[in-house]
Amino acid sequence: MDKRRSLVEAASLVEDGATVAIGGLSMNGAPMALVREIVRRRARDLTVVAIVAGMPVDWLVAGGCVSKVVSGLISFEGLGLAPHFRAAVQRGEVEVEEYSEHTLICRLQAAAYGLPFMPTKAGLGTDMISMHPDTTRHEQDPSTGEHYIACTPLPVDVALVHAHSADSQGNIRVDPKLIWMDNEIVNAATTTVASVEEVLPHRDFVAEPHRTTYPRFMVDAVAVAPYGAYPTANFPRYSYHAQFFADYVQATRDPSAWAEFWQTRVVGPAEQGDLLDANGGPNTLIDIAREA
Amino acid sequence: MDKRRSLVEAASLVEDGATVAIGGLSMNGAPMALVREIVRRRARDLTVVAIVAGMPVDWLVAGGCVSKVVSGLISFEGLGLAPHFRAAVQRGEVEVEEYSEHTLICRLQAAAYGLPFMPTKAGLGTDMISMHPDTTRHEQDPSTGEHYIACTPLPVDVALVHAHSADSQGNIRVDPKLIWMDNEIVNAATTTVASVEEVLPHRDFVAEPHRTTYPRFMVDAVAVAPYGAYPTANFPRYSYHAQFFADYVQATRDPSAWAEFWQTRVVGPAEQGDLLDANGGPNTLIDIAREA
Amino acid sequence: MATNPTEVPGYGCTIDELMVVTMSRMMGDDTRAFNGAVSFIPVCAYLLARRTHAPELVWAASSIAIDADPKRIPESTLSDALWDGASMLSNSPFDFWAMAQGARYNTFAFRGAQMDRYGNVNNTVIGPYDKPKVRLPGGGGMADLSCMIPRIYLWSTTHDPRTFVERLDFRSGIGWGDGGDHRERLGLPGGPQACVTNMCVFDFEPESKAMRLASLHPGVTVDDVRGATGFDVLVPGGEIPVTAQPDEEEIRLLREEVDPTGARRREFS
Amino acid sequence: MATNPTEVPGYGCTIDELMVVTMSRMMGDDTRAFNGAVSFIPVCAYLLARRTHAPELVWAASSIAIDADPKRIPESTLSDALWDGASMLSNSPFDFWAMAQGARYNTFAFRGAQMDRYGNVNNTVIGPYDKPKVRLPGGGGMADLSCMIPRIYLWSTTHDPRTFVERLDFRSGIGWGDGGDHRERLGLPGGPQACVTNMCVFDFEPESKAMRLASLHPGVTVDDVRGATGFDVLVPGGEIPVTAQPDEEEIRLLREEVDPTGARRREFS
Repeated sequence: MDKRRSLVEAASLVEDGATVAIGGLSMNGAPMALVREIVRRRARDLTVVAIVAGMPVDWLVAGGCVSKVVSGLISFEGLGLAPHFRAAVQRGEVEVEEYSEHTLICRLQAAAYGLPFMPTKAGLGTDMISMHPDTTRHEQDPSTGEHYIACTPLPVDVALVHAHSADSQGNIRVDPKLIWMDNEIVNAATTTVASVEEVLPHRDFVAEPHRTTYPRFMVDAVAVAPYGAYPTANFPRYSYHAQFFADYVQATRDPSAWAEFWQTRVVGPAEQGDLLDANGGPNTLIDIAREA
Repeated sequence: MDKRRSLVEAASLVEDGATVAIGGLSMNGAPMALVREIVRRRARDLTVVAIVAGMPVDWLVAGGCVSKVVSGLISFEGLGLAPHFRAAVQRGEVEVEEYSEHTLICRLQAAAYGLPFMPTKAGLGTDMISMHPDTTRHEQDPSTGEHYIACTPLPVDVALVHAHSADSQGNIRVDPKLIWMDNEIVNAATTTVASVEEVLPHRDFVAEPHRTTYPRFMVDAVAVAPYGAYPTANFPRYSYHAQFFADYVQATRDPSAWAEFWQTRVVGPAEQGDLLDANGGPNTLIDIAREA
Repeated sequence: MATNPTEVPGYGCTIDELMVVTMSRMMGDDTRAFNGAVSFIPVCAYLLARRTHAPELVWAASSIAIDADPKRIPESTLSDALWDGASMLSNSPFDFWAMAQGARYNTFAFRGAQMDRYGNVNNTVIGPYDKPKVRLPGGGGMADLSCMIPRIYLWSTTHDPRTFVERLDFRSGIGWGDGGDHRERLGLPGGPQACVTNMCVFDFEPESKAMRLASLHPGVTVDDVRGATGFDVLVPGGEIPVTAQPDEEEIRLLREEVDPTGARRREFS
Repeated sequence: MATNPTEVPGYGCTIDELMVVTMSRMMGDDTRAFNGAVSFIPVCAYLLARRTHAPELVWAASSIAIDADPKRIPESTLSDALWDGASMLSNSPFDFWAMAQGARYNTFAFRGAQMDRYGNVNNTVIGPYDKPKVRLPGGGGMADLSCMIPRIYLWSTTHDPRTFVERLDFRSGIGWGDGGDHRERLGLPGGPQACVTNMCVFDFEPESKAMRLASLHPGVTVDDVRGATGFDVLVPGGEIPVTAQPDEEEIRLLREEVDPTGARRREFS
């Protein structure tokens, strides 16, 4: 079965009102090309699950697509706070259901594994647990009295991940297999949509099958998106674009500057090449190339 | 810190009475060279944890080293049952604490993760659970009523694994990273001893760090043992030696044939080269080489 | 090592081949299967189905090597010789068990030294557990996968009263449990769909979940099955169909491409 | 972007450098550390300790890249630019979280927008959770790792009453909890060992587990610390020592090798 789709088609699998989980971690490996298409088609009322993220959540919030964020941490790290996320939460427009990373992983695992809960010591004695006693229950083991947190299932409608390559059947390589918590969202999701830097012949997957990360039957659509994680990184091919983050934060300080920035440098460009062109073109590609 | 040891030194980390977990799966990747040294030094009263295994357990039982086997499955598959294991259990000399694969994995994970238990649906409604209600407790989730099995920790003193390569500091590569359940025993163990096909310069690990499987601080001793999984396989370098399994099973049918087989083809040979020499030499190496 | 299985009268094939083809036809494009140890018949069945009517079928050789296409079937169905042509080698605890628990795989076949009317199996001991008459290999992943995977298929190459028993000495893997809605009450998905033996095919009666005669292999009578089965066999009214004949092409593919060295006959030793 | 931290009078270094060196000296050959986001000071401390007195120290850059030796420290301490020279890139859920849960790592450093006397931290919200005055990034892995890792180190580059508060608006990560034996009662290992600020070093009084003044940076008085701290600071009797002076070699290594681009100063913006 040929799983290849255009970015527009792939992004359309995220329906309004869906719970969508976003891969990557902080400045690394976010499925930005897919996120951009979701913003461009003006999706609404999404619940966004993002364990540790920044730019993809800020784009979705800036685009008015989000009603709730289920997350461990949202920031641009040393490059600033995620400005639209922060402002929307402070205005009460976006709800944040905050978990810690591991309780979120455990909730995704419980959903993926069909279990009533996954146990962890994570979060004991913190407000992260007392805040949602139904989904992260503080329990004691009946036999030993040991304290633990029972993390209940968090089902996901669509997982969005960015990877290095795919074959036409939907086998996916993250290469090297540094998958952050992407496996957790793919395992928990009903539908998985992957963007990839390139499509390779199926025979390449057969030649080195240990490099395959997700098998075809767990992947529903594959969209080719060169530099599809831009402005985040795709290790080891390219790094994040620090200048984009700086310009982005700067632009949010002035509404008219922001409107132009958003139009010309985020949502306006039609294709991936246009997006890169609008953000410095070849000089940017040279800038984000990793040193060998 | 230089973690390199001789096979004899490395095997001596398994003390009499210890709980020792054995890596590999069935005909694949068992740490046979280490097991052989344990047999040769006449270790006693071991509790052997082996999720799915055959030959390593049969050697340890034949050598009189074992009082208990904690396992999911012990056989030579299409090549027969593990004859000494079977006979010793039927004579009541070796106790078997049988679990299913996943409940055993969960027990090891609970030990590794410092949790009172790990939950699974595995084993519900089977005698595998009713047999040891203290370590695999049938529970119901208080919130949903869902049934699950709470698998309690199974601590391990020493994990024995065979891998492809190491550096002198004890970083280990299983390459490709097809680790069966080896990670579970390494994570659960106080001490990890690895045999490896070869030691590589540290710079090779730095050049391709994504290929490292266990970091130096989880490994206590590394012993070089070329063909250290023989007569089991070390994918993709060599396959199991079917003829050895057949000869072994045949020899057990006659006590005098067995005594000679055991001496000349298992415990007698001094070094790895001698062992291979006693089992067909270069013809065997050609026989077990995998087709490209 | 392996004795030759008997000819199936009039079908131009042997009983192992009829069993493989029969099981193969139970699989479809939506089958996502894997195999454990000593599973020659189902491995042949998956490979054959993929070559005939179910090209999209997923099979993970040894639970590891997804979409493998081996040149031959080796003595161990957990062996790397089974992995050639795979498009993914999965990492056991992290990939395989995650997928099995989540029922990303939906099909598993197992056999046992003993089997009861509800398709529960024993591969642990004959006799008392602590002092067994025969120590068997052990249940392995049976207890796990019989709880995780919705479509369970059973097979046996030794249809006799020692195998098909009134009461198991040990329940290593669960079929329909105590029958009726037992699986459902435990929250377990699906259950056994069929049992293919060297004499017949059983399905399971929808209410009681007991084994029921579905078809007889050529030359086998209802009384033969009754005599070879240690529990009362449910026999539906009317004519019992004869197990369908394999096509010539199925037999050719099995003999020439799927299993040219006849590994499937190892189950008849 | 980053303001220049102040000079430490008489020490020939700036306050960021004194903090790094002070934290570095708390580490040993048995330290097995990793770092999260925005952790410039501890990352510098681990790298410096490995170059001076603790060559066997383990540090996993971004919790991923074990034994990394980066050429420079980038804007993100979760960035791949931090991974150069690593001997292992670990897979996050399967390797890292297994090792963290099992306390194979034993050292973690974190800071928060608010910190209380027991070393609990808030990085979630200022004001009420549902309608915050300031929405902070979130706790990330704080709640997890503060429960899993026995040796916790805290730091703050903004020692003032808004940071060191009587009562957190939200407890994102646990230090000594409610003090005393609270961690022990919850079954949590170890607890906070020290807190290094831009004014002083705190340790924790063994019984109450409350922050206690351990040393003052040059030019800082006990009253300065009291005035900058929103809770009552425990001050032991006798002379409070001055935080030890960095060696010239430590400062040289930090400036020239560990952090030549001065990423550590980002924490003083």
